[in-house]
Amino acid sequence: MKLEKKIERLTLLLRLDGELDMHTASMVRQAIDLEIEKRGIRTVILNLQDVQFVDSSGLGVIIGRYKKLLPLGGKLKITNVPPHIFKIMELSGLPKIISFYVDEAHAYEEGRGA
Amino acid sequence: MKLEKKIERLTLLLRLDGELDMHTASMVRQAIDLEIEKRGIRTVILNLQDVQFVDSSGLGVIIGRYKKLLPLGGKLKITNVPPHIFKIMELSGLPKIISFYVDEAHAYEEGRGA
Amino acid sequence: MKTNQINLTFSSIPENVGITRLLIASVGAQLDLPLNDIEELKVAVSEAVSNAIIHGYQNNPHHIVYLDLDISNNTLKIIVTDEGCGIPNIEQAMQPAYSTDPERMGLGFVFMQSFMDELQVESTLEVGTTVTMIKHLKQTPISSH
Amino acid sequence: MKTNQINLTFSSIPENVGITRLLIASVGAQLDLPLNDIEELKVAVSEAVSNAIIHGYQNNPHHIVYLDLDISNNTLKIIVTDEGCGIPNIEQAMQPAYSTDPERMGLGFVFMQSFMDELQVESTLEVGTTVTMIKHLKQTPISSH
Ligand SMILES: Nc1ncnc2c1ncn2[C@@H]1O[C@H](COP(=O)(O)OP(=O)(O)O)[C@@H](O)[C@H]1O
Ligand SMILES: Nc1ncnc2c1ncn2[C@@H]1O[C@H](COP(=O)(O)OP(=O)(O)O)[C@@H](O)[C@H]1O
Repeated sequence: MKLEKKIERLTLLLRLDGELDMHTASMVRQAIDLEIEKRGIRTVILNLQDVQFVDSSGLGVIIGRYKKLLPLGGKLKITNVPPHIFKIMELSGLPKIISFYVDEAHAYEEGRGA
Repeated sequence: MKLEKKIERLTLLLRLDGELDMHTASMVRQAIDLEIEKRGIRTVILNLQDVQFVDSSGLGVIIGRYKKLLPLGGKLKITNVPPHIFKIMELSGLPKIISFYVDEAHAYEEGRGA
Repeated sequence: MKTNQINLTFSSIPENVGITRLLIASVGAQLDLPLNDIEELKVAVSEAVSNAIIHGYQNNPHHIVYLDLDISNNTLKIIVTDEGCGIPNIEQAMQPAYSTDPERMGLGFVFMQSFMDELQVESTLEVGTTVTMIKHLKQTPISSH
Repeated sequence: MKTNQINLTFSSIPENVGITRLLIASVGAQLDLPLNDIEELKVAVSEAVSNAIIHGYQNNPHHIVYLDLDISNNTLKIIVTDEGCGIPNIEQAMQPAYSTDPERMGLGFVFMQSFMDELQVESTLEVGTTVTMIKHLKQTPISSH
């Protein structure tokens, strides 16, 4: 799993590349939680374009970050989800609570003007 | 292992795609021997561009076709060898007895004008 | 259809979960399964193996997990075994969204159930857990490759 | 360095040789080995496993081959075992270009020797053959990934 981070004011953009399972999920959790706690990040955008696999451990870390940001008034956004990854996300009910965007620009856009 | 065959007069061009080991070597052997025996093919050109792996079973099938063609006055030519495949071929001494060409055009060229 | 038997035993470390997916994916490819089926098998195996490490062995890396793949009679049987703590109440454990770990989603068994044709869980406290998953394979004409 | 232990046992069918390469390649990736080293490990494993099937079991698909991978003390140990016919004269068998099969090149042991740091062959007629190959790993600083 490779992580590419971009920080712009209180927004963290994280591009994930690889397989999101119990092994890599803990890397992702640590990377995000560090930014939330140390830098006061309040919006996290996850670009999943290069994620080849996700299981319930991977979904768990996504939901977990959502739940962590919620009481802080923050937001988690997901972009560029490959179709076969979206399918398993649907099974978990995740799209009902987390916002999906076609690309990073749309994820940045929403909420900025508001 | 995928095989793509092209026959032009007494020349068989075979493009290999995949891993050349004991399993796939027997497919390649059968494919070539059939053409030699049924159609009287005398020149075999092997394009190895998309071969990702070769071991001694794979080298064995190449040498074996060379030895089969030799007494028939035929020829085996190899084109487009990826560097890491060439390395293991060198260890086996194969390049000392079989002719290598950068591409298919050069393999067709040689011997045609002569 | 060819019969095949593959058994993998491995240290209970997170790095090895990816290896079990590679294994099931290449067995799926051997069986000429559609890509979508292979993706689903990968998830099912990943869930069962992760459970063995996380729950069965409580993330202790010094144990052994067993993955047995058995192909015969147009059936792919996948068995994941740990010699860990066991499950006190299997019926409860298999409920959607039930998890003993607040950080987890309780979807492992849900995914195994959705992606496989049969799922069977046997467990004995302090002895371990065996998850058996079956996928029925379509009868295929003998192919030459 | 992490220790890890992976054992694969599998039916003696040619289709499974590719799976053993996948396995050693992903272990090599776990160990952060350079791509070239991984390619060499794949060849060494492929040779030993092919020999077990072709020579040990004379291509009979109803037997079992054992591949054991052991990573500890900065050493990768690969052990391939068959319970086949055995080798009457190991020294002769290991000679370059020696083969009991006229269709083969007699390069299997040569490649194992070239690509591994240590190679050891034990064999008993009618009992089977065990090939042990060792690769010394460079001491690496503990990395966080
Ligand atoms: N191999 C196992 N050993 C012990 N307990 C297990 C095992 N597998 C599952 N369990 C129990 O069943 C519960 C539900 O499992 P699962 O549906 O996979 O969800 P999750 O892994 O998210 O908790 C787990 O929380 C755990 O308590
Ligand atoms: N596992 C084995 N069981 C029985 N005989 C073996 C085994 N491995 C190797 N041999 C013998 O050793 C010889 C040399 O092996 P090798 O160098 O790999 O060349 P090749 O496989 O091309 O014959 C083989 O021809 C065979 O007679």
